[in-house]
Amino acid sequence: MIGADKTTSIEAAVSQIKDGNTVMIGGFGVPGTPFTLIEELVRQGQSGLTVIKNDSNMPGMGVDRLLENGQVAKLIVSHIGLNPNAVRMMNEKVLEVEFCAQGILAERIRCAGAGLHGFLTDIGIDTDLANDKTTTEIDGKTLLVEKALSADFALIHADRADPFGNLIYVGTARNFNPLMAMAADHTLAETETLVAVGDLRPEETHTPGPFVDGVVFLPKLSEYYGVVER
Amino acid sequence: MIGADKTTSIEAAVSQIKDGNTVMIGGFGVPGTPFTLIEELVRQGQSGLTVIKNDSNMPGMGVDRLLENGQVAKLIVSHIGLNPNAVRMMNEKVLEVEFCAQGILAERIRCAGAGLHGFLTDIGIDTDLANDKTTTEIDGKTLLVEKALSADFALIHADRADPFGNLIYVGTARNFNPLMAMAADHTLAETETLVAVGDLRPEETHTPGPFVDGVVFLPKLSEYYGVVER
Amino acid sequence: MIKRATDEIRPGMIVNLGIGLPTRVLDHLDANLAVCLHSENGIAGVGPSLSNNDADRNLIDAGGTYVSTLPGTSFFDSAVSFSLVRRGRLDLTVLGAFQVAANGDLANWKIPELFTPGPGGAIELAQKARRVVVLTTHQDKRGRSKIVKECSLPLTAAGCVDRIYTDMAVLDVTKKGIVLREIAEGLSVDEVVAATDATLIVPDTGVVTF
Amino acid sequence: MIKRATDEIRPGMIVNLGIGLPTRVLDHLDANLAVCLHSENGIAGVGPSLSNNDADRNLIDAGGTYVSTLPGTSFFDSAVSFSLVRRGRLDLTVLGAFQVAANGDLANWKIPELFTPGPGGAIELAQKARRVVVLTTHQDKRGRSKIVKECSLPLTAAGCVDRIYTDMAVLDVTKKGIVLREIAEGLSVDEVVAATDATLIVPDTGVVTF
Repeated sequence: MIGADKTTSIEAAVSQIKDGNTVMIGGFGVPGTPFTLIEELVRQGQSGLTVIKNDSNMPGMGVDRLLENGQVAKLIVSHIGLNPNAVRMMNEKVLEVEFCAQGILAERIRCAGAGLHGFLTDIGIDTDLANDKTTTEIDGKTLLVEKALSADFALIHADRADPFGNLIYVGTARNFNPLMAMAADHTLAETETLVAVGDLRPEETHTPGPFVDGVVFLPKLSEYYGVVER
Repeated sequence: MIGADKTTSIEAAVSQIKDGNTVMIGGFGVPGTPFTLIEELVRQGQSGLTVIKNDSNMPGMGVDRLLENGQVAKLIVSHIGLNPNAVRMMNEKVLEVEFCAQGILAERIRCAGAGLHGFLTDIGIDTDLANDKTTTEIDGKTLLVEKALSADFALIHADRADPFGNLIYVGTARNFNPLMAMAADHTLAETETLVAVGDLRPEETHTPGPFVDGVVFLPKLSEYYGVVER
Repeated sequence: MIKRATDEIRPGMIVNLGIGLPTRVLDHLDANLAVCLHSENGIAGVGPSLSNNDADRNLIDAGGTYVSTLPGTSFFDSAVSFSLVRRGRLDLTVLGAFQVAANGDLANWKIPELFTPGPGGAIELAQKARRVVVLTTHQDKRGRSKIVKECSLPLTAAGCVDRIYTDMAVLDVTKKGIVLREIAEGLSVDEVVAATDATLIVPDTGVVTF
Repeated sequence: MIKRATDEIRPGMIVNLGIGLPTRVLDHLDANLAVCLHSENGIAGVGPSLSNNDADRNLIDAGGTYVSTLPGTSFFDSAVSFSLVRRGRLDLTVLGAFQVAANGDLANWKIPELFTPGPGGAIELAQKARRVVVLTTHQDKRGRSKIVKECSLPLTAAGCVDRIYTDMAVLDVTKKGIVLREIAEGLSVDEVVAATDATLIVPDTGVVTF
């Protein structure tokens, strides 16, 4: 036998998150965003959160629900252009926003997931994003020091999962999910399909079970997951 | 249509490698080692190579064939314990050996594949391996600077491939292969099975085609690939 | 100008088309051209866009358009996606712009106090694609030239742009400055020069009309 | 001593067993124990070892033994494999040793001028597993104690070892030094102390026999 059954109720899973925690949330636009875990976090109302996500979703869904509910103190993100609420809150200084180049955000998260402390890159070196960063040199080339970005919790959306926490993603719903699943102290995954241990082939698993702490089965998908009309 | 047909003869593929080149070779023990590409490199006889590989295989096979043929000037490796020839050549100083902690070797290769310059870690900080390395600090913690490890060529073994260079690995034959496939200037993959473009599912591809430059189909596997009797 | 920019895309290339105007290059591309479109949210081999009725809810490009797969498409995570960009595997990117300067500097992610969408993937695309092409209107909505002597807006990347396609002209960024290569039908060289803040080099060999 | 070390492995753990003696802990483990064995060449969920006749040529553990899968096994690349180790997801590692020092220093990768197999995965396992246990003969082939005051050989990791299982004793590495917990049947405390280079702390509560 391979290990623990990590299936859990959504209430119990999300109630582990405390005020002031840092929470990474998977997804790029709609695909891969764990809307149901986010809604439970809205319902429970933890506040003062630092949220790490690629984007701030669109108004009325996902991260925006946390923003409008006043639960987010700081957002670490690569793009908020599709969410005027986030842009406004940033301009009004009720929300602190830290921008990262998208691939650097991905790497900072991965770096934490890899148990490393930081990495050296020339990306962004001529931009405002370099302003408050330490530099160092390798072979005479000046490089920025980018720090690993960990979190207390990662909220992940999987297409399929088994009770041990092996996860599979589909299409472009993969994006930041496998990176965040490795990077946080506690990883909570919602899944559209829950299969028995042994039903996923060892080669096809995207996130190995040892990285996952809780698996929440979604018996029904809310409208958030559907095709966006715009 | 998605792109070029990268299938090529093994002679043409390997003849691109020049004396003095740095060559990364996939594999951990037998699984994933591209024995056929290595044999062609032995046949063509390029010399003064720097070889980057997890291990030096066992006597009479894989990297050892390059060693005994006098083609390797330097080996960057994590473990040579199963190859007394390599240990002897190192002790006799006819072979320069640079040891890396295994996961740090993997990360240095991945770092190059990610187009980054280096990373910061506390791994190995109290060991001889730290002796010639630069250190830096993050938040008061002393860390080693590990440099990205690239190569002129990567030699990869895949289970399945399509002509665009999408690669799939099986079992523990994955190991360093997907990392090296991304890290080198030119990536040459041998494959046990060549399928038509479109026969691999987008979700199951381990190495995306854009990283691969040449695909060599193996019509027959030599005995090197078999179960090792010992 | 969108049609004009399709010439950039040649068989065998790996190409990333930025959000907005650049994505529309697709509509003018020969469907049989052997090109691999990369989208930074994790696809190599982006297929034709789909209507909402035909859409797969889990398959979008980085701009949020529902897309399809092709034979040979692969999906990967965001770290692999930008590894492909930074490792130099991208032959070409086509990006939008707020401003492009005479030295090839690009600004397209931040208008302080007004609109800061964030950099998204643009910094890495601009810094690391082997060829960087900008596709943009020649002037902004208030009639100000986007081709400027120096960027007043925060940079996305310095000295990165190779060529600019606008509704008025095709321009090459060279070491000596911006060279006017082509002008849109119905415009004169003087009109384009007058509409441009940056000093344009007009070659003795003349300027083609597109 | 191998059997004795199986007590370390509890339900729900993620465990890495080093090459050699440590791997043999498997032979004494209850097959129904819910434990996930990690091997650094890219498996979580290593199943029972297989004879050459039953072997899959593409499925070995890091020591080269042919192994099998279990329901729930996953394969991954070497970067993910060590991410799991360095990120602290490994509850326990059992390692071999050339020397263990009174302060928990471990040496197991290099005997200068004589035998340098290389570190393999040992440095990361020793530095980052939540609990590090050493399984080794008490003395080397020439009868010298492997439990030493200070390591004379190059270190694998400093102060990393929590517990040592040998053919003579079970020892805990504490801030005050090495505490003798258990001795093998047929041996006296004095015999174990005499066979050990490091100073052993013998608790007043006594020493159990195993």
